[in-house]
Amino acid sequence: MTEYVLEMKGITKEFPSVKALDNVTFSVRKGEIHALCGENGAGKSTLMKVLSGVYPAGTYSGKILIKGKEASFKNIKESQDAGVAIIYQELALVGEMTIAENLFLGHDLMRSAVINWNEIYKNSMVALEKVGLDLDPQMKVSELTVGKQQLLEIAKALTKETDILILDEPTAALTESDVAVLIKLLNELRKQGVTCIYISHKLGEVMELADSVTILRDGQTISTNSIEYLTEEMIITKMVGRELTELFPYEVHEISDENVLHVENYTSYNKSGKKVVSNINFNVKKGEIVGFSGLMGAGRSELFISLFGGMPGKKEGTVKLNDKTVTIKSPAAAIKEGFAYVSEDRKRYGLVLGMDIAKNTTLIALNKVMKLNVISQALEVRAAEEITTKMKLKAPNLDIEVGKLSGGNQQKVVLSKWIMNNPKLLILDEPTRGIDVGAKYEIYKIMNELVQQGVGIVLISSELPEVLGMSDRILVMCEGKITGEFTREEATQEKVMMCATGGEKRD
Amino acid sequence: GDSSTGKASSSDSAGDKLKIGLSVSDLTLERWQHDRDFFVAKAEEMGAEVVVQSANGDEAKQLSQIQNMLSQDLDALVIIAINSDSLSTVVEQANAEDVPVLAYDRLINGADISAYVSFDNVRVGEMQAEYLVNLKPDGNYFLMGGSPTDNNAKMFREGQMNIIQPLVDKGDITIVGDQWAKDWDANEALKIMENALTANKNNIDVVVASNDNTAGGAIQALEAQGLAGKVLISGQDADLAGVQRIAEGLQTMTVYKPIKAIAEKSAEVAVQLAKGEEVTATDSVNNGQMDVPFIKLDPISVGKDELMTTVIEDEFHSYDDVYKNVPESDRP
Amino acid sequence: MINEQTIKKESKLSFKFDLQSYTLILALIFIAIIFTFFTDGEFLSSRNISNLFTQMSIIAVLAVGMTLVIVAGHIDLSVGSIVGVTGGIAAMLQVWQGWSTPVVVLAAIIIGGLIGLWQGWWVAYRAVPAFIVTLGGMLIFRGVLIGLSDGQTISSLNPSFKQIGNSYLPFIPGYIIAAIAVILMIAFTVNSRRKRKEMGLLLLPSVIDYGKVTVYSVVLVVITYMLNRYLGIPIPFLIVAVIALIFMFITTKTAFGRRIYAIGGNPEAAALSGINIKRNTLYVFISMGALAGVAGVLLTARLNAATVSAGNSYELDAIAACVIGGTSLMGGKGKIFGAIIGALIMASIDNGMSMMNIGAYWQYIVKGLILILAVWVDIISKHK
Amino acid sequence: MINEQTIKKESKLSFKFDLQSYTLILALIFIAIIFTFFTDGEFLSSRNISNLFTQMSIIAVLAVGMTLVIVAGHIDLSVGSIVGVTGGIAAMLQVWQGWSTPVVVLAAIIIGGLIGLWQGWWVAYRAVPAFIVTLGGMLIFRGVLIGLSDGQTISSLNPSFKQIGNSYLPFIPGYIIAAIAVILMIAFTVNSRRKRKEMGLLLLPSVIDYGKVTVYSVVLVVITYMLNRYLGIPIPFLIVAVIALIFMFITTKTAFGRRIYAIGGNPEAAALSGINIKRNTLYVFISMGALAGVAGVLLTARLNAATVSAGNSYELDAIAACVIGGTSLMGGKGKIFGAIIGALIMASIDNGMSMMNIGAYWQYIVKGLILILAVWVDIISKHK
Ligand SMILES: Nc1ncnc2c1ncn2[C@@H]1O[C@H](COP(=O)(O)OP(=O)(O)OP(=O)(O)O)[C@@H](O)[C@H]1O
Ligand SMILES: Nc1ncnc2c1ncn2[C@@H]1O[C@H](COP(=O)(O)OP(=O)(O)OP(=O)(O)O)[C@@H](O)[C@H]1O
Ligand SMILES: O[C@@H]1[C@@H](O)[C@H](O)OC[C@H]1O
Ligand SMILES: [Mg+2]
Ligand SMILES: [Mg+2]
Repeated sequence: MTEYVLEMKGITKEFPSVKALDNVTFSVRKGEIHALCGENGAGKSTLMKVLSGVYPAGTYSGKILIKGKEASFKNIKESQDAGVAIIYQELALVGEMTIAENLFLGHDLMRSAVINWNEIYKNSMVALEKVGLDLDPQMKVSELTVGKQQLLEIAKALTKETDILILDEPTAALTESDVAVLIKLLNELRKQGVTCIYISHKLGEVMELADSVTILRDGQTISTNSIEYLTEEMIITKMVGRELTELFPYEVHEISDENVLHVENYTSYNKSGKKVVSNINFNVKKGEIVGFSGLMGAGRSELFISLFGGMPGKKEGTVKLNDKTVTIKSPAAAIKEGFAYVSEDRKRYGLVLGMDIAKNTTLIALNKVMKLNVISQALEVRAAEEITTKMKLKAPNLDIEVGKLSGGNQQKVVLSKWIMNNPKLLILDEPTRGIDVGAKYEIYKIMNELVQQGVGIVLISSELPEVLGMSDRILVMCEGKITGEFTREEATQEKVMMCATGGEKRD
Repeated sequence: GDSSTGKASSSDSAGDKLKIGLSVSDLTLERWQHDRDFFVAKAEEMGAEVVVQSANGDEAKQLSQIQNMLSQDLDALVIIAINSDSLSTVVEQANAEDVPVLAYDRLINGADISAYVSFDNVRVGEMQAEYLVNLKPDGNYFLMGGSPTDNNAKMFREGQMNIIQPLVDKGDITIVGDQWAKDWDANEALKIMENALTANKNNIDVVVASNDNTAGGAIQALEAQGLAGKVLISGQDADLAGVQRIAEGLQTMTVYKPIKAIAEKSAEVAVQLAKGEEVTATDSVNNGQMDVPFIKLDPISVGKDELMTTVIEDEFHSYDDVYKNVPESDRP
Repeated sequence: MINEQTIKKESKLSFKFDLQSYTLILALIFIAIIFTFFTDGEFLSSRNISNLFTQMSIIAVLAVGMTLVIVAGHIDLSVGSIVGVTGGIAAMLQVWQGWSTPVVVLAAIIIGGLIGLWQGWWVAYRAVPAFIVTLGGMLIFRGVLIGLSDGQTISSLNPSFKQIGNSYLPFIPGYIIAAIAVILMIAFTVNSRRKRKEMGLLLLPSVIDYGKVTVYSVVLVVITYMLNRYLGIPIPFLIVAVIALIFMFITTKTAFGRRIYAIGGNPEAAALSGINIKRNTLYVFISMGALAGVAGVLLTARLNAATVSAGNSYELDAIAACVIGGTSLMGGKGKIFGAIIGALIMASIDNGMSMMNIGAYWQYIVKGLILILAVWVDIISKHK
Repeated sequence: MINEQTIKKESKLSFKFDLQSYTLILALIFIAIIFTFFTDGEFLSSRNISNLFTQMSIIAVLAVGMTLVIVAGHIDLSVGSIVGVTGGIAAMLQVWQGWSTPVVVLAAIIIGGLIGLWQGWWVAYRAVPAFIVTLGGMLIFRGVLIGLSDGQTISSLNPSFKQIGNSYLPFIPGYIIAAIAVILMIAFTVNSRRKRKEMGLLLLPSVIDYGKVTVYSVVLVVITYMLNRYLGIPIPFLIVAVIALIFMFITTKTAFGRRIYAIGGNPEAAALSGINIKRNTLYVFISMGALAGVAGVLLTARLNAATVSAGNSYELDAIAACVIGGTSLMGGKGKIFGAIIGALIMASIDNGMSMMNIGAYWQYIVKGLILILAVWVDIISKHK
């Protein structure tokens, strides 16, 4: 039994409104990759924060043993010194600082009185290469996409002397190719004897990587098993507490002939005049789900932010919404035309974190809860309640700040906000990022429902199974251009990947 | 030192005309604008050119401005000091460049200056107190000081206490309160007075206010209690608003420092100094460094009866302005 | 289910007490008790309460506008100068040009609004930080005031103007207003309960709902009674009350208000939600300017004169009132009611110390300490 | 919305020019040209440049400390009062107690540091917003000054003290210092190029590296020459230069410096990276206090007196200098060099207008406008 490098016993952690962990027991063997699974809000991140000293000893009850010795960290630095490195779910990067500075923030190299920058730059390049990033270490982090920031976080953890490496949803924002890099990296670390705790909602990865799996539900340990004894279905059942037979509840849609969106020869430039997407042609029909696939940086987000009026800069081409030619200059104009854009970065572009749930959900459709231009609290609460119930949002009540919700539930609030406005065209940019299987399933069902009501949906996703599983038609982008189009029936992983990488064959 | 030589010729070309620098402490009190206007008019009449700068009550800024003026090749420098003690360094610089310095209204200590033209601030305080004590030698006095960060405010208080303290010691006068109005601000004075009246259940006979601005605020509070005109209250500066209140009987007195006299006298002396002439003065005052020739002007107490013979006769304010709020029939 | 509960119908809105405001009120009561003790009860006399409410009025009006500015993520350092210049222009128009009081008051408010427009334009459409724009404005408008007035104090204003700052609502109308307010509160509660029931929303036990109304009514009536025991409700306080109500309504019940919170809370998300950040920011500054115009009128009326230094450094008091009232300088959070209580706390400190006749330098020190302590007490009580 | 950058291998280290500082310098040059034109060249005379550098010194010292405070995500409104109280205590100790100059100077700096410790403690360990703590401090320390000095102006100080604010470095040492600086710059560049080469890091073309050194050297020598043409390098300016260099080093080369940027840029991320936010915040306030002590000494020395109103409202000038210099009030962004240029711009505006003898109220207006315009120019040039 002493082969455990980490044992957490009887951990209980309470927040003012919830008991996040309830007598949790969690043991990890040396050198294994141990997956931690559970629904959104199950307490995974909280458990890891207890371990890493974010919640210092004394603010929780229970015992932590590292290599058999009791550890009670008073702060993060102490856990770092004890060899625990953690990549937090919410990216812990300082946007205004450079990549190199972020990589070594709080690191020994930055603890010496005078910093040796050359040393840091050199080590930065090594660390970046490990995670397959080819970037200038003096670049500001705010200039990076979420995916790259995620890789940067991983690189950051790798710069430290680590016995136990915790990754809290490291792949939520990664494309498949980056996930592959990461998996390779973790396998290597395993060989070097580094112990890994791996939190992910992507069960495929878990099956591929993990040696054992612990499942949390509602703040309690459900089980710890070696991977041989588990299947994906079993994990899901344990997580959700019931059986989930199909992952993608695709239904055959009644697609009308009418276009909701028709884009012709669309080219858009950014502020400094550089082309970001060029010569785009496609349409979305009423009642249709169109999937957009592509690698990180293929320009999918930029295309739709630009169509949505959210990007300054010149635009060329024709855009028709409901067969009417429109020039959309601002998100306000887009919203008026029945356009909805659910951003991939919910914290930055989706939510006002300090505002309560109800107010966030009504932010766009405010006129729906107003009487004579006056907001009616009763109407507002009812509308918020209606939509969040439909979304199966889990929250103690509707007037708590959105910032206090778990990631999956935050995503549901963003969705609620846009759906409340009854859009005709709904753009979902990575809508299931960081969301548990149960919640995903619910979001897919909502998509189906909306489509039945005649809404046109664009599903931008870096998860191929999701695109393949939910779309009626799939478009592939690469370097700002559309490089392929497939019907649901034609599409396969291979074909899509081929177009996404620019048409070259890949084996 | 070898001052900047590059532009010497340009200032020389204007050099037939005497150039006098006037550094004003601030322009947020009415009187300094009068001072400036009278001074400039007189000096220009005498053929000099005047450069005026105002320092907004910031001592370091005044110092900088004087430096800047000095680099414009002055023939004489006139300073209304914000603080008597904080200009010695720049005056030394002026001395080094042979620019004579005249202290206007407020003495400059700790450096060689050529002349001092002023009223005596302690005397101003004494006059305020004398006037009030003459009318009401006993009873409850409330002291309304000026800005706690203004050195002059302390000097006024010193003068006031010279007169009042003996009567306090005798037991005739009771000081029921002593408060200072931040920045000489009228609204501060108003609030202080309201609270003082409340705290003393209106049992206040006399308010010793140090200038007209603060008196104005205090009088608003008195008026609200129907006490304006009943409670004696002093002032200073003969601001238009102040003398109007005196005409209406709301304010008891103000100390009129004949601005025109001090300004014109100063202008004359400044021109003399600029020409390199000697200044003669009957008085002298020691500023810690030397005996400074002191051209002393007398402040004047102005009550209701003295309005015609002082501020109006001096054309400091016009008759019509002063009696604007007084019915024709009641005017003198 | 222990942690994230599937929501039960009953807990949809927690209806928790607005703790922030309550701890603040506790701080206020604490301050009041201390001063009452040291002034032998004078601090809580009818007359002093009347004074206090009048003395807080100018800063309170500014703090209302400042709350919006800060919630939107900005700051306004120019309000003191706007107070000075609008009050000054009002006085000039009346004393020098003979304009009538209503016109002059309107002019001051409009000029304030225009100043706000100018500053808002720089902030919203030229992206110059509000700190710089309004620091510039602080200088510019003070300069304009000195220039226009030539440094003179301008008095005396028409009686009708003076009354804005110095008169009282007679007893009868005072009680009538209080009565109407109580009736409205009750009607509103009844109506809202009825509506909620119809919609099938949660109803609080009527004890709580009506208990609240009762407490508010009692406070209102007691204050009215206290003020009436002296001379009645001071007009400046009435103006504050009306403005506060209007802006409470704006911030909680209108789309504009809601948008300000979104803009301050997360500008990027607000922009993508179709909110016109620039235009709303402009409106915020216009309303601040107009309110500073109101404050300018109040100050001139109270002093029956306009001086060049009028309003000096009021910006700090106004901002402090907001921050004491729980407004976060990071934007996105803040309440009008908090700002009013903040202004009341600031005014109480000044008033109490001057009632106690404390020496000038002790006043500085004590006020500084109380400021820090009041906010600290508020913070720890919130963390509990 | 989304930035992008195609990255080529060769630009591994971008060495991009520090655009911010350069556009600011352009704004400064623009202001200088205008004033030079309107003053028949007087503005750029040796003597005026010497004056200008002396006049900017106090605000520059404060702006250096304020940069750290603002970068860390806070604000310090008390610096004016700290300047007053430390300068005042220095004067009291010397004039009343007869202490020697070095001891007195040290005392002032230590007292400043202790004040910073007090304020930093409230901000860091008691989580009271810096705005409130330092607004309180502004009152408290002004009150302490009035109390200690009894409202009196304290003068005159020992010649050795006076010289701190009023003397010049003679010609020869001035040139020697300039020469040493140039040599150090060259040596540093050579050395750093060598090291980078060894480590296999990218090297910029030597033209750029040495070109930069050449430009800096020329500027340095020209300024030294100009100042020497008058009386030499003013000691206050020398103090500013030394302090600026120290703090540039601290902010760019030390762990403490970088942590401040992390704390201000993203406090959560900083905390999750194991940075002790509280302790570092405390240090920031201590350094601000100590620098305010230095500024207090400079002011007292320059005036040869300590007055009760000394330092009044310097906080606004210091903050403005930082903001002009590109420091973001949201925290996380800002440079010492920018703050110095900001202070120089502020001083230039004052100096230029006073050289032009512009009327007092125009000075307010023009200064306000230039402030807004300077920052605006900077903003649009950065967006290009
Ligand atoms: N700081 C906090 N204050 C209050 N409640 C919190 C806080 N942090 C987490 N919680 C609550 O604790 C519970 C567990 O959250 P946690 O973040 O650990 O979930 P998770 O399993 O990581 O979920 P996800 O998969 O969405 O990341 C949730 O109910 C959450 O709302
Ligand atoms: N590796 C890269 N090289 C160059 N530019 C990149 C790279 N990655 C991203 N970008 C830039 O960032 C922009 C952002 O990409 P965008 O978010 O639109 O792509 P996406 O297909 O939605 O990918 P993601 O999965 O990251 O959201 C791209 O248009 C591109 O200009
Ligand atoms: O005349 C007075 C002046 O001497 C003083 O310094 O400030 C107030 C004025 O009233
Ligand atoms: Mg989590
Ligand atoms: Mg994307």
